Order: sequence, then C-alpha cells, then structure tokens
Amino acid sequence: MRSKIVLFIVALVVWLGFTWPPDLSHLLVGILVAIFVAYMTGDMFITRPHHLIHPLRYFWLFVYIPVFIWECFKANLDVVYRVIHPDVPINPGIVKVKTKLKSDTGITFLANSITLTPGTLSVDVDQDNGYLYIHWIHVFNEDVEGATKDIVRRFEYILERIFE
Amino acid sequence: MINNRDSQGMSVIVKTITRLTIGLILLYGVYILLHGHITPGGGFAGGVIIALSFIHIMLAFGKNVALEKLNQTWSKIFESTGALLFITIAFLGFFGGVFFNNFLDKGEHFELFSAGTILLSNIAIFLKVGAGLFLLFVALVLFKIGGRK
Amino acid sequence: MEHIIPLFVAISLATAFLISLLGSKFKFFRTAFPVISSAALVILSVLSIFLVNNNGLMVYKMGGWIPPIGICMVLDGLSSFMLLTVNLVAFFIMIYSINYVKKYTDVYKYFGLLFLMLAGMNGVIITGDLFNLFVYLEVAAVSSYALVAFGTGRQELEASFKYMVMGTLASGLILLSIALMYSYTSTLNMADIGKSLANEGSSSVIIFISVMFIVGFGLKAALVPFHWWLPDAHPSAPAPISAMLSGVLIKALGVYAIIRIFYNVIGSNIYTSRILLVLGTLSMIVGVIFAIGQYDFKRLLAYHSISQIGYVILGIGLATPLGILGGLFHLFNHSIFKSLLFLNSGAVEYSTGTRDLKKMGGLNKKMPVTGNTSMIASMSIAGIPPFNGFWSKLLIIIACVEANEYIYGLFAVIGSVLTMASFMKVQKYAFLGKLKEKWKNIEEVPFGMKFSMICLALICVFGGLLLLPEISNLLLKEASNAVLIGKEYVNQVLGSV
Amino acid sequence: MIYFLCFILFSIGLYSILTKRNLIKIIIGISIVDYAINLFFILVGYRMNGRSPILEKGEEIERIVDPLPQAVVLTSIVIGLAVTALLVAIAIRIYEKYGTFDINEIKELKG
Repeated sequence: MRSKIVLFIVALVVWLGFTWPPDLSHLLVGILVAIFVAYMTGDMFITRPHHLIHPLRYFWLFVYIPVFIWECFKANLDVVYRVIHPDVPINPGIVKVKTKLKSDTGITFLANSITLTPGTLSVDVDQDNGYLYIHWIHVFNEDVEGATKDIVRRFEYILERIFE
Repeated sequence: MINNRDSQGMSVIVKTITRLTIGLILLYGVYILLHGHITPGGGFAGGVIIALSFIHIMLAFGKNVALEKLNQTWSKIFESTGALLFITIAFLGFFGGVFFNNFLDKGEHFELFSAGTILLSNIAIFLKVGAGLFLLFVALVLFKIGGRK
Repeated sequence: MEHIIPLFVAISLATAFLISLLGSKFKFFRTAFPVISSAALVILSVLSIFLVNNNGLMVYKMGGWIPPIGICMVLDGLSSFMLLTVNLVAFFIMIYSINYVKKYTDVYKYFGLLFLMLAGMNGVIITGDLFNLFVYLEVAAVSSYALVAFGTGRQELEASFKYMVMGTLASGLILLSIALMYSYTSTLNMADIGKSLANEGSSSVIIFISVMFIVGFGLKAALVPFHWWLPDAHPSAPAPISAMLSGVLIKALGVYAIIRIFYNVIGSNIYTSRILLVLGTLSMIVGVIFAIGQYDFKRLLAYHSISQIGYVILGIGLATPLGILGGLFHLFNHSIFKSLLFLNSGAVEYSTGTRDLKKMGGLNKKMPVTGNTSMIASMSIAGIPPFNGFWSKLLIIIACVEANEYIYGLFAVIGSVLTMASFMKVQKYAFLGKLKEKWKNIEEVPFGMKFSMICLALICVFGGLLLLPEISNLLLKEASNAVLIGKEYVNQVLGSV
Repeated sequence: MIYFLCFILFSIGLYSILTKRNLIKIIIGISIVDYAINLFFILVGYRMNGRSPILEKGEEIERIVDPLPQAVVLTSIVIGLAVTALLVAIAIRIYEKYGTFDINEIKELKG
C-alpha cells in the first residue's frame, strides 16, 4: 500500500512535469491518471518504502553521482588507450566477483554501474551467493578477491550506504 | 507482493528495472493518449505504449503476473467495448446533424478539454488497440507454450 | 433519408463487435441476431435503390466536412445495385450458416468475422475516397484470410497462407498506385482526382498507375494471369464462406473497384477496354478448361468462378450500353447461382462428409432439395433458358456481335458450352444415377439450409424478370447508366456538394 | 533519386517473397514491401526545407510538409500490423501441423 502511495506521488510529479505549466484541468486529470497508474502497477514499484525517508541516503546518492562520473571518466581513458595503442593490448575474459550487497535495488544499481563503465559489462548475477559475472576488456586479476577489489569496491561502499 | 526470486521470468536486474520504470511507462502512455488532440500521438500510439507496458511485465516476470493484472477475458471485453464506443460516438454525431459530427463544444486551442469528440474517440481507439495488441501477444505466446508440450 | 448511407458500414461493424462482445455468453447473438441484422441491411439496400431512383446520385459528407477536404460517401446506381447483391447473398448465407457452423467451436468468432467482411465490402462499394476504399478493402480481405483458415486443418492453413501472401501483395500494389496517384493529383477524393486528371491530360504516370491498378484489383478479382490463389483458397473455406468469397467478395473488391476507377475516375479509353476484353476472355476460357478436369466439387466451382468473372469483365470491357448492362446483370446472376452451388456443395459435405465427385452418386434420392436446387443452379450457370444465366450471357454475346467483336462473342459461346459440359458431369456423378451403398443412411440437411437454398433457386428461376422494363429501369438501367456516364460522375459528385 | 531507393527496397521485398522457401522469410519480405510503400508515401508529401506539421503555441504555420500522407501511412501501418500478426499466427499453426517452415514440404494443394 505504501508503495502505491509513493508511486502516486512520483507519477503526479512526472505528470506535472509533462504538462508544464500546470493548470487546474491538467492537475485534476493528473490526479486521476496517477491513481490509475498506482492502482495498476503500484504493488511492484518498491519493496522497502521505509528507506525513502532517511535523509542520509539521499546525501550518499548525491555523493555517488560525482564518484560514478569520475570512475567512468577514468575507465574511458583506459579504453581509449587500449583502442589507439598499436598493439591493442586487450585480454578479454569473464571474471567472477563477490559483492556484499544483498538487496535487489543495490545489486541492480551495482550491475548497471559496472555495465555503464566502459570496459566492463555485467553478464549474469547469482543473488543467493552474492556473485556477479563480469566481462572485462582486460583481465588484470583472474581470482575472485583481486577482481572484486578492482571492479566492485569503488562503487560498493557508497551503494551499501544508499540501499542497504 | 511480487517475489523477485521467483524462478519465472528474467534475472533480478531486469526485474528490478522493470519494477522501477513500469509505472512511468504507463504514465507516459496515458499522457500520449490524453494529449492526442493537441500534440502528436493519440489513441493508437498511446494504446501501443500502454499495451507494451503490460507486455514488458510479461517479459520480465512471466505470463502469470501479467495475466493477474489484466486477464484475457477482460482484454476481450475491453477490445469489443472500444470498437462499440467508437461507433456509438459516430452515431451520436446524428445529434449534430450528420454521422461522425463533432457535436461537442470545440473549446480553445491547446486546452486539455477541447476538440469535442476527438478525445473520446481517442479513448475508444486506445481501448481497442491496447487490448487488441496485448491479446495478440498473449495469443502468440501462449500458443507457443502449448505447442511445446 | 440520406442518413441511411453511412448505416451500411456502421450497422455491420456494430453487429460484428456486439457479436464478439456478447456472442460467447448468449445464444441469441450466435443465431438470430446475425439474421436480423443482415435482414435490416437488405431492407436498407432496397430503400437505397428507390432513393437513387428519386434523387439521382447522392453524396454524404462524413462529419459535415466538404468533400475534397473531408471524406465523403457516394451512393449512385452502381453502388445501390452492388449493395443489393452483396447484402442479399449475405442474408441467405447467414440463415444457412446457423446450422452449418454447428460443427465448429467458437461460432461467435465466425459471425463476427463474417460481419467484419460484410462491413468491408459495403464500405468499398459506398465510399467516395480512394484511400478509404483501400482501408475497407483491407478490412474485408483480412477477415476473409481469417475465415479461410477457420477450420484450422492442414489444407485450410496452407490455402490461407497462400491467399494471404497474394492478397497482401495485391494490396501493396494498390497502395503504391494510390500513393502515385496522390503525388500526381495531390488529392484522394475520387471525384477530385477525376477532375484534376481531366485538367492535366494523359501522361505516362497515369499509364503506370493504370497498369498497377489492373494488376492489384485483378489479383483481388482472380483474373486469369493472377488467378492461381483462388482454386486453393475458396474450396478450403467453410462452404458458406466459399459462397461469400466466390459470390460477392471478388466482385466487390475486384470488379466493382475496376469499374469505378477505370470508368468513373480515370476515364475509359480504348486501351483499357482492350486489356479488359483480353483478360476477360482469357479468364473465361482458361477457367472453364481447368474446371472440366476437376473431381473435387468445390474446386470445380472455384474454377468456374474465374470463368464467370471473365464474362463479367468481358461485358464491361465492351463499354457499350448493352455490354455493361449484360456484364452487371451477369455479375448479379453469378453471385446468386454460384452462392447456391457452393451452398449445395456444403450441404452435400454436411451430409456425406466428402467433396469428391467420384465417391458420390444418386444423392438426388436422399437429398431432393439439394439435388433439385443444384440442378437449377447448374442449368442457370450453363446458360439454359429460361434461367437467369441464359439472359445475361445472351446479352453479353449480343453486345459482342453489336460491337463487331465477333471473336470474343465466339469465345463466350465456347465458354458457355464447356461450362454446360462440366456441369453435366457434376450432375451425373453427384446427384443422378444409382445411389451408392455407402450413402443409404444419409439425411437431408436441416431447415435453415434448405430454406436459403430454395430461396436462391427461386431467384435463379425468376431472375430473368429483372430485364422487364419496369424493374430494369429501377435497378439495372440505373447501374449501367452510372457506369456509362463516365467522367460525368466527377461533375455530379462535385456538383451536389 | 530517393524515390528509386524506395523501389529498390520494394524489389528486395518482392525478391524475398518470390524466392525464399521459409515461411518466416516470406513474412519478412511482405513487411519489407509494406515499409517500402509506406516510405514512398511519406516521401510524396515532403517539401523542400519543410518543418513537421505540428502546431505549437504562438507559432505561425509556414512551410510545413504535407500532413495527409502521414495520417494515411499511420492507417496503413496499422493494417500492416494486423496482416503481419495474422500471417505469423497462421505460420505458427502451420508449424504445429506440418512440423516445418519449408514451403517445399507444405504442398498438399496444387495451384
């Protein structure tokens, strides 16, 4: 039920964004539409609505964005180096990494962050044991611990504060 | 409550993203539908987007979850009702003198409630197209499952 | 009164969706409701004939928009004649279907699709807009694809797929020529196109468009070089649907559209008439030659459809008043007797379960109604006086002679003789002779099926009366005048706005 | 010039319909033919340096492309969708009955 209310609020805000500037008819129709959307799909929107009210989580989300952009920038440079180097020093392979994250949203954000970073790509996920399978353009470390340190740690410590 | 660890459907990543975005896709479809008379879009485009949001659920979570939200009987009823509603609107045009006459108040440009019967026709088309497309997908998917047994 | 014009489409569409909404729950919507609805359509068509007779050509502006901008519907003599043909045949087929389709599941889907097809055909006939014609044509065609596959057996599915590929290709060609036409005249209203073509004069683009229209609508009408989907598709459908497809669909979608576009919109010239004459004669002869060798009852009838469409096209291609009158009269007659023959074949299949002529024999003793009505229909299609087929063939042959086209007249006579031969074979194998041991226990078909067969047979017997001056002035003269006025159609439509 | 590209696309679709043996490839060919015609129809309405025919708040209408073909093609796309869906459904049923998509093995009826 709380999930539906959250979706209702989100949908209303997005609707007002669509129909800017707002007037009365748009607002009324927007409320009806948001109720409809919340009724149809609200039960699957979020699973832990109580996490939304912690202000610290929003702070860490705010911190996460520059961190992610910086990591992305570094990885970009790395891939550019590999592409324009005459020898093309790549060593592609799939590695297994371990993550401490347990929640669905956390794992999803971690996997998507890894995919968005150039050079690494999440292939599969084993949620029960906390393993991710990553395709890596140049495998530096073949063992689980080393690869985890290289790929996962840089995002994990913030994501843990946001989603766990 | 929908269980993410259910064996049906795709991996947890797809399921989570579906959960987060599905409401907004549905909202966007309704927006396209309701603004069909003042911006590009309309009943057909909106209906397709709304049908796709349900198809999206079916792809991510398996057919049972999607059919729980909108089952075949109701989609069939919606489909026929949409077509009948459209014809009824056309018949109501006789109040204005001719078949298909736009007998309602046209209103101002760029207002949400304007253009007379066009908004109503869009809603009728949406019912027909959305339910029809969803039924089509369900029919093809279920048939394939039936054929494999 | 002019408000009845859009009802032809609206009633049939509304019926289709009401049936699909409520048909699975209530028995009324699967049995009586289709009959009532199509009876209403027949009454409306009769009304439309009197309407045209009083007022001349009528234009109905959809939604109050003026024609070159908005979509309009045009009712003239030809339209009302075709509407009567289509709805009359559809009415008898509805009565027949109630008993026939009991062997299928999901009967309400059958009636829903049938009414969608009817809506498409009525729309094609009544519309005055070129793209609208394409849309209605596709509505009718798509529902006919589904109906051909309704039995979902191996042969039905294969025939439906073949039919669908050919039909889609034909629709593609028609749409392409509509696009070219739009690029040339920048309008889609048929009358407006005619006006702008008259101003522009002839050009090579028009020839290209004409060729593609002939190929596209020729595929829909199954003229001979484009005919080979028909002998598969028509026999595979359920018998009432075969009657509908052979009886009216190929005429409404193919022949009517050819007449309307080539006579009223583009304007007839010597080349198009010559092409139509050659195609008609070719269909006439090739269809009947293929038909003679067939032993599958419905396949034989399907080949005869090609042959008889040839007669219609031949009469229309002559472009003389008598020729067009004969062609249109033959079109009406063919839809009556070919529907009747397909219904007969359906009745035989209903009772005996076979379509193979060699396995039948002596069925007349057990199924007198079917046997005698099929005798009437056979004589009618073979052109034996006094049945209706004789009069229309006679008119076509006289028209050929009058126009100094002796060769075509000769071919028409030859075709008629060959038709008679092949139907004598049908009668001999299926209905006359000694009853085979296997068929001792078969019964005559139920009442609804008998009723529609008898009614169609009565129309066959008394069809010649349509040529009496009083009735002919009302129906056939109006129709052939609508064709003969040619480009005058444009002025009449634009003038009545 | 660009119109001829449409006709080339049309010919590719036609080639696929006429020569391929697989039902699904025939369906794809039909779709290509459909799209070629739709593209041609859209191009018919084009006008040099025209803008899209959308009226926005406080703007004058000038030099827009012809909106009619776009409306018409939308209808045609819907029809194409219906036909393709029906074709796929029939093809699946054929596969169920015959166990193959090859038209050489599906020939109980002969033209």
